[in-house]
Amino acid sequence: MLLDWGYVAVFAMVGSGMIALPLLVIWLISPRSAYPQKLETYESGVPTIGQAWSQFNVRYYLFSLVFVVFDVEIIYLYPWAVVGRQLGPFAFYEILIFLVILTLGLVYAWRKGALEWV
Amino acid sequence: MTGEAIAFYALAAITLLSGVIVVSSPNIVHSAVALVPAFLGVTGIYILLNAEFVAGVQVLIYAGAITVLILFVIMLTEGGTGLRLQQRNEQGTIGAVVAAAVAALLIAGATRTVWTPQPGTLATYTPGAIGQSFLGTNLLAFEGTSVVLLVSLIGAIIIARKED
Amino acid sequence: MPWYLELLRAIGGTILIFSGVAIVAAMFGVLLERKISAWIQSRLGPKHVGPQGLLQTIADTIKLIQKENIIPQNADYKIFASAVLIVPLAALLDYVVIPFGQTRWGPLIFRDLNIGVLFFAATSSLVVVGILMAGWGSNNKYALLGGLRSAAQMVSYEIPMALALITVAMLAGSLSTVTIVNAQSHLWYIVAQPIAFLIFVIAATAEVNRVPFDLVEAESELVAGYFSEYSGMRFALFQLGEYGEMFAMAAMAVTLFLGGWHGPQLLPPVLWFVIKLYALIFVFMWVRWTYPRFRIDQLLNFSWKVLIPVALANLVVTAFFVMVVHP
Amino acid sequence: MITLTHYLVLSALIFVLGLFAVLTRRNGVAILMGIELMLNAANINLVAFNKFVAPGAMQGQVFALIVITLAACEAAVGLALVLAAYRGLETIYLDEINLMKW
Repeated sequence: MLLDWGYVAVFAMVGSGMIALPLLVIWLISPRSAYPQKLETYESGVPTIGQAWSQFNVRYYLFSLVFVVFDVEIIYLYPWAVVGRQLGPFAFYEILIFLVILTLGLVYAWRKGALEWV
Repeated sequence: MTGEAIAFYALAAITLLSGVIVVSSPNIVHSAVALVPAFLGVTGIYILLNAEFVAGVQVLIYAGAITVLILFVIMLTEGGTGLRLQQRNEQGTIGAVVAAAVAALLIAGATRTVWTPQPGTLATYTPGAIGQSFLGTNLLAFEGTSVVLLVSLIGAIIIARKED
Repeated sequence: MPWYLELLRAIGGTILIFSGVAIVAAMFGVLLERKISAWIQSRLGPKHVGPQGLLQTIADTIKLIQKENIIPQNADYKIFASAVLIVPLAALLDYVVIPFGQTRWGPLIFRDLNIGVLFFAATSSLVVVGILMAGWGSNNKYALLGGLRSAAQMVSYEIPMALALITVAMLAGSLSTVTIVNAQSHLWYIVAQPIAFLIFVIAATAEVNRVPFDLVEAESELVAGYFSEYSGMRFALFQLGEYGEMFAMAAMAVTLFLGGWHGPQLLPPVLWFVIKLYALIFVFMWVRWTYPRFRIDQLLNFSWKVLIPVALANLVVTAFFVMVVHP
Repeated sequence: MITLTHYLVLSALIFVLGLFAVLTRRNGVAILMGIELMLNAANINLVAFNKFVAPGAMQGQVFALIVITLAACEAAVGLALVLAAYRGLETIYLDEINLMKW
């Protein structure tokens, strides 16, 4: 098993090297003729106004919140799916309780309008 | 040095270095981004400990979901406007002393205790085995987590939504 | 095998996959897209570089290498630069668990992990972090808006996709992709699970930010979305990530639903895999040049109020048949 | 040879980093990040004990999964609190949230 992950580690390391390689190449050969206007933030050609780092709407948070809860729910479904066939009906009823409880959460979020983009 | 030792020290170095950035960076966005290599280093540690499934979950939940949530909240609250603010409170020295004391205590405890392994061969921790355990021995904990998830979803929605 | 041979094998495999994806997915994929869009819109498309414009992307790459390397002065340099590494790397990590074919010595796969499907879901979720970093690091309003939209969209569609993955894993009783393909030697899962297949393909389209889910980089609204400020080779690396992710999603759909490398004995297994892969890629491109863009509320509603309930119901019904009717 | 002690020392160091962030950071989000680091350290302990002390059992990994779940819930609720504080008090710097101290 560790050998498998050794392969994955090599993949990640050699892979980052291969992605960094073209960046090194352009760093070596790319022309440099920077003048201030070129380094400005692009804003459709007019002078940039202010920073982009400002505050955004809370609705993005509500979606990622519901997402995190459901993502966590899903990690329990992976091991269940693998052994379900061996365990038979019992596994089905167990997961049904689990899913019903979480569906209540989805229904709540839906009814409360957390899934509305307003 | 064996391959395992090299891997352990490399992963420990990645985790601790990015942990130091998380703790000390004056830019909160840099802290949040440095969480990703820290979590990935811990993922590697899980793999060294034969916990493949936990490692996969660590990447999916921590690196893929919690980091995104944290980045969202940073962008929704102070964004880049917090760069000029003081990020550390006046307890810096006390905090360092307390942290060092706790570290000394924990390390002393960990190195001086003799752990006697229980008999038994190393189980194969496949996803299937974890599923068996969840649907068998740990069934109550498994169903309990669904209630915790439901409650925290409802609570977080109530807290985060504007009062209408 | 001694450790240095294993190491050489791993490095060789990595280089093979990376250059393969760069050439087959990114370079050829871009050309294919331009040709197909031209064909759908009754144009000719690139025609001058090489026979029938075949070398167009190579010419483009050479052009991009010569470009100046611009980093906006307001950008957060560290985050701006590391996002370029994360997005393509996360996209290419998907290929670790994709079985390309079957040879005499075993399946042709980089590594058959025990948690294959979960690994796929985990690495593709890392792309979101890279995109948010790109959007933030650029310090550009279009880029940040594109990055935020993209993150909201990608996380929303991750859940129906994972539910479809789990449905298939349940039928095969394993998370390993090779086992899943082997379980389809008689019956492809698209026959048993047409709904899961549809959900997977729709979610995959959204995950790779393509039309009709492309409001992340909607040209008419956001310039180029999260990579507005990236130029030259950095732009090319984002394209590599995007096309690499698209081909990875299509390859995963082939693996999970279309029987992977299985097919009549006429052709070698690898060729079957490639044929199915390109058929799916063609569908992706056809959709892109046919449908208009969703609005963001429609897009999120579609995931949370249609796809997720349907995927959950599909999962429960399948589980009922697998565990109660035929245990 | 990497033993249990190595893992325990590593997890102690990660835990202390998280603790330091919790004690000294002003930003609510940064404190939550410190808590995430501490939970990760606890998880390393759980999995390491599972492998070295009770090799036949499953409990360590199962509870590591449950801790990850709770960490996600904690992050969701904690960050919602930060957002609510930001909306109500216009700051996420916890030492400035001192209305109850008066």
